[in-house]
Amino acid sequence: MENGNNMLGIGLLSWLVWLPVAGGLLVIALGDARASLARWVALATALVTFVASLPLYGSFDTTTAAFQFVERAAWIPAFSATYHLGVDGISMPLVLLTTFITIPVVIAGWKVIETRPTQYFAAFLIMEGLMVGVFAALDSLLFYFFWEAMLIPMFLIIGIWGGPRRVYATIKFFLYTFLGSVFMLIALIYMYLKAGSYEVTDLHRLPLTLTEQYWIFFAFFAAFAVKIPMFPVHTWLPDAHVEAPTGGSVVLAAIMLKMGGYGFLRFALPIAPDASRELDTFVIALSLIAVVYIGLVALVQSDMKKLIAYSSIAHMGFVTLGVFLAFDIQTATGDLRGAGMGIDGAMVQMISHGLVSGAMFLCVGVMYDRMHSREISDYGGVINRMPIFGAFMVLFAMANAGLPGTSGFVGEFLVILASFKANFWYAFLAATTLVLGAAYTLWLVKRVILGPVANAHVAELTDLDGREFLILAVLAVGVLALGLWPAPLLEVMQPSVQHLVEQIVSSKLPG
Amino acid sequence: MMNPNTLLAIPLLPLAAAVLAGLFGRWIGRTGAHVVTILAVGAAFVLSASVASGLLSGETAPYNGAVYTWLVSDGIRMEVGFLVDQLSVLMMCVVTFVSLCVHIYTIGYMHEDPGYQRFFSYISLFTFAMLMLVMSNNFMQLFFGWEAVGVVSYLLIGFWYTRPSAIFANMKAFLVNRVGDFGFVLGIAGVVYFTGSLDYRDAFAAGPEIAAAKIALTSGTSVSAITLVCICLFIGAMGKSAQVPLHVWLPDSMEGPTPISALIHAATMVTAGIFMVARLSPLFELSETALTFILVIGATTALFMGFLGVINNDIKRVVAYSTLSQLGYMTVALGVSAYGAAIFHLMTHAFFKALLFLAAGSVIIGMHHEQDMRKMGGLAKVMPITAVTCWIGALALIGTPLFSGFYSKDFIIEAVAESHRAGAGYAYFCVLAGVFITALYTFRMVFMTFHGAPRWGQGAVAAHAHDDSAHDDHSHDHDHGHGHGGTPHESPWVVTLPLILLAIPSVLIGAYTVGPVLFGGYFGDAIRVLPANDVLGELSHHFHDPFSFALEAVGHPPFWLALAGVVSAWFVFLRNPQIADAFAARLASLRRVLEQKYYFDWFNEHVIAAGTRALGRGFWKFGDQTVIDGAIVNGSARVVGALAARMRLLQTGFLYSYAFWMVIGLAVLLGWFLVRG
Amino acid sequence: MITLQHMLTLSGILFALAVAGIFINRKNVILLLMCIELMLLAVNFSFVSFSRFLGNLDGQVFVFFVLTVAAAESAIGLAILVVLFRERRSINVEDLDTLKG
Amino acid sequence: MLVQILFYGFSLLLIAAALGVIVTRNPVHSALCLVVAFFTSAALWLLIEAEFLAIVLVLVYVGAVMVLFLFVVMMLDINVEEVRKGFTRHAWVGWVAAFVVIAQIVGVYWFKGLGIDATVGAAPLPEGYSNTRALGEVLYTQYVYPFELAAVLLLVAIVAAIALTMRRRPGLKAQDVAKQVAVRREDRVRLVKMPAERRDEGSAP
Repeated sequence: MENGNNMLGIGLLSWLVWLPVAGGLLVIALGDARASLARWVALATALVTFVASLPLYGSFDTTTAAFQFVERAAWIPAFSATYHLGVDGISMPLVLLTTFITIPVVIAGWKVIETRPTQYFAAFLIMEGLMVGVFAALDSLLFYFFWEAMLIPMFLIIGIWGGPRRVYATIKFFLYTFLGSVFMLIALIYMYLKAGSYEVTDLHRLPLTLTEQYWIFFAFFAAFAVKIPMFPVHTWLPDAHVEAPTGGSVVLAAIMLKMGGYGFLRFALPIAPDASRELDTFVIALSLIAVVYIGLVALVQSDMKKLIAYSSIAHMGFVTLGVFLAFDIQTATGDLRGAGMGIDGAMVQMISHGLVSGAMFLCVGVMYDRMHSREISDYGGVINRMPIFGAFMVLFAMANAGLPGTSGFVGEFLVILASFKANFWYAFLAATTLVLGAAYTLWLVKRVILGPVANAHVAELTDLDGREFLILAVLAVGVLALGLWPAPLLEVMQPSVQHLVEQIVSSKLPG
Repeated sequence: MMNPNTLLAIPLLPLAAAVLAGLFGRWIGRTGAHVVTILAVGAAFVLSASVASGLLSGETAPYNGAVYTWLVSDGIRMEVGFLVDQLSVLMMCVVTFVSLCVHIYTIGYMHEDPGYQRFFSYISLFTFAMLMLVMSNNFMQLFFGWEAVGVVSYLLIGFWYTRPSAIFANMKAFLVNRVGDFGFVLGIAGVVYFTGSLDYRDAFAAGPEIAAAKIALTSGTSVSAITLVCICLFIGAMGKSAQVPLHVWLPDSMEGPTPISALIHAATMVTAGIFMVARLSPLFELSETALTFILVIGATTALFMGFLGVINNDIKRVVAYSTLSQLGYMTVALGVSAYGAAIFHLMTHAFFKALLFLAAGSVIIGMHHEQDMRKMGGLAKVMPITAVTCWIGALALIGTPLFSGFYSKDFIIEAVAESHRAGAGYAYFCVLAGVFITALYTFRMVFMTFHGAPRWGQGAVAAHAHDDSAHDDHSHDHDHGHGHGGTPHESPWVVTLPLILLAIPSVLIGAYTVGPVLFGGYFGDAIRVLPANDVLGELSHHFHDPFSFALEAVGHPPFWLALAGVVSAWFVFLRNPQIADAFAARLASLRRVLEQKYYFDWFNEHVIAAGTRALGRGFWKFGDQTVIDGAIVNGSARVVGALAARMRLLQTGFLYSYAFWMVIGLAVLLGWFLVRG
Repeated sequence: MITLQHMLTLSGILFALAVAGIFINRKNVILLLMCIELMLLAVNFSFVSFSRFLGNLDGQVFVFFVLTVAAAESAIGLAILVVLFRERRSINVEDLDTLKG
Repeated sequence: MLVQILFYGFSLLLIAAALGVIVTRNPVHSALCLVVAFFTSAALWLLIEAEFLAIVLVLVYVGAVMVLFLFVVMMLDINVEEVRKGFTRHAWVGWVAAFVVIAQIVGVYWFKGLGIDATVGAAPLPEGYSNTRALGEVLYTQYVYPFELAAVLLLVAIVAAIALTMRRRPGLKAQDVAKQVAVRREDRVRLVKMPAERRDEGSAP
């Protein structure tokens, strides 16, 4: 359906994609000589983009599962690839999350980045546009274009502004994700040759044999599992996080990981439903391994960023678990009640994890900026010197541990409820996160935040300045709002999720 | 019909006060903080009381309605809503009343602490969370309140966050509670599985359905659904109400300030588990197995935690172990389907245990933050109000006839005797023996603290040489207002007023309410008991009025056991202290077991915690670093590198060799073209 | 009568000589460049011949472009050579093995 | 007949010149041989009536490229002896390669045929035919974009060649106007904040 959100003949989604890109180019053009102006331009761009994205929610039609805000134009006629954008209830929240998270990211880099500041801000703005493109693309080639293009700014962010082992981390990150996504390209080309179109909706309808579906599923799985990341292809994430600058970690955790989950929902499941049904136990097993195994690994980390990175993997295990529950629920109970709940939970978990992990990385960034260390053992009793910061940190830690009233609870709760329907042991293993998540997060809080002042460096810490307070406060409001009243989010997803459930349980095989 | 706005105001007032005191504490100041929170909690108490009187007088019907829709997922509507019936209104009154007393008491107890506003904010927040818990009409909100009280408890145990023992204790408390919540969530998920709703009403209605269903554990075996669900739910209660083996956090939680021990770790939060089981009685009634499980766990807790109170020298910890033991009594009552008795004991216990804690706190203030009973003695002369109120609390605790604790505890024992459930015999033994132990440790504490020769003075206070780290000193306790190193003194009125306020119900409430609450059908539909399990119904035939019941009690074993406990406490600890030492020497091995608290902490720390960490480290070092990163990721990179090292020998760097290879290629192509045709 | 065969044979011989030249003069970069010119000439020969004998003018257009490219190539090649000589004082190919793997 | 004599004569000369390019020891001689090769090629192209390209070949190659070659050869002080070393050692590889290539090319021409009858002569051109005009018509219509691109390519080549070879000599004293204009105050003036020094109280009168 066509909404009337056109300005200057350009649709809203196009604005959201290209406005940050243009802003980024403008920032680069300003140059490091005018860095302070460039910062304001970057912030203004991020703010304007966010405000511009609000109508996506405001005038979203919650009664339909169809794509909205659709734009379509010829792109590469030779391959019948189109420039086709649009959002539904699944992608719209993710677009909003993207535009929202960019604001704190820009503010977080305000003073800290001293080398090539304009390029830093430009990289984030351009990445923002490309990420919106990933979520909004309805043409799979266009999706692939955004998907890969987005790697470049991230590659640069880690590679230029990263820590001491940044080269190893960037290459690992790049090779991992690239290896995954080339398989996806092959799958897309194969389906293009069969369907004659790159349109996502055409691919959804494309009939495929089980063997074809297996191959296509594995191709998508390679791309998305690496991105989420799932066990055992997760090891790039801790390295990338540890070396990335704060803003990079935030975007990586808050948005980039979500692309994997989004990919499963948009591509792997609807395109290869029968293969997904056959392989769901495999994916669920990996998800549960992520929850338990990675939870245990997170417990023993001595590097704060690594710990949070591992906790991200464990949390994303809930996403894949929730997404793939539908088939087992259908087998176990004979109907589909609960399947939507799993996907709802996965979606909420993605949004919530975006806010919470972003905030956690910002918190670590706040400390790193002062102490230049990420080692837990270098800290202790931070709250004595930074009480306001300590309060925020405890709040976000609680959200990370899935405390009710914070956003972290909603997704986990829904997924556990849904997984009980599939199998008691799924729920049992998933629920271990209650203990493990609390254990590693609170132990971190205990060692870093609480206790007596540990050393002279901690004694010299100063509390948050206005800039830091602002970004953490904004995120805290988001975390609490989503935790206390998630209904508005669930409401916009509902039709799309129901539609998706129907889609994935209807077989593509003949007969 | 109750006014929903009134109900909404009851939890929201403390929340608003907490936000005000917490976020704006710097602007409203110390006085502002306590005025705001006390007014809010007081208003909540008054409103609760008015709701209660309306309900009890029959003017209004129980309320059950939603406040707002939290979310709708897959057709399941999750709401925040209130169910205010006889059960919850009772809890609301107890919570707000004890909270009010603790608020007032805190003014005196914390007046020199730099975190004054923060403390008031926390306890108001706790009141909010606890009210949300008891007023909930659905599992989601119950879990919300459940976790919220947990987190406030976490914050409060770690209130003095610079003390390593405090921040260890609060993490331990939270994690042990999380183990319980693990089961609780599974239980909730099970309820949702069968009923498709989180509402109590729907869950209770679907009870028989669940009872008929089975849950497959492996492909071959399955268990009764109701048993699994109920045991899972009860595991949550075990965490929160500190039942063996998830009790380990409660003694350590005494690291928190004393008002907190009274409010959270004696009167309200720890009873949430009891409340929950009573609330969900329509489900628990359906599973005999689950109730037996509850019964055995409760009985074990009741007796064996009492033993620990006998050997501890920290005044607060003695009271804490007594709390554990009393929670065991309540659980036993739940286990024999005497839910009413459990709630009744919960209520009386809330008053007299809060009283005991606050009295202990008063002693601690008077002793300048000294908690070791071996350094007290003879305090009754200098702290008369505290001593008297403490005696009242102690008498109530051991079940002296006519005191509130007598009625509640005696009926639990009677109910166990009536019950025919498996394990009831064991439970009967435990609760009876528990009566003696309770009297023993309670009066050991009373005698060691208030009577005998003073062991303070002589620089003992100033020296502060403790072997026990669990004393209640502030970071700067040496420069507080009243004379340091001087003699103990009676506490100010803000401390003693709550003591007196709590002493009154500790004496009276049992006699006044036992008839209506236990036998008058007070709970109505709030608690459901199957006719076959109705032990309280049986007891009601023997009950005529509280006073004759008290007289009859003289002929029953519990009375004599309690008396024996008091007498032996007097004889062993006051009259001839050397007897205690002789016992200690004779039974050294037993004593070691008790001092090590049955090695639960040792096991948790050295086996569970260390094992978990070792497992995590193993996974990380071996799984992630060696196998995945080492062998697969970097291994494939090494293979490529090694291949490339071979291949690169072809690249001589000389122009002509490249040209040569090109020509060779050309020749081969042309040759192929020629030959292939 | 000159036939296409004649011209193509001549072109082939020319190309082969240029190939041989590359092997023979393996040390002198200038001579290598000259041999490349010779190869291009051979290719141009083929183009022109085909174009003429098959009556299609496109071949000659291509020769035109090849000439253009060859001119550009030799200009840049010689410029590189000059820079190289300035750096190394030598144009011996065996001194130039930075591409060695 | 005359055409055939001329063809064979020029062909032999061409092959001889090509041989000269690859075997003479002096690069200058090689370059001169190459010039001869171009001239004879131009003559051969004239023989098959490709006049325009024949003239272009002479103009561009002999006039420009070869002059450039000679220029470079003479400008660089190359040790000829050093360069010629190893001439004979690998010569046989060259000759074998050359032979193989010849055999293959000829084989392709003669045995594969490619569907072309290569034994016939060229069709006579119509009256008034102008090779230059015909080429121009194709070049400026059908091939106009490639033609423009070729022009750009040449321009780039010129720029590149100049950029590569131009040397900035050190010690050259000249004003850089752009730099002077772009200068900012911060580059020239530094404000230093210093604490006010207090006169020593004790020594004050």
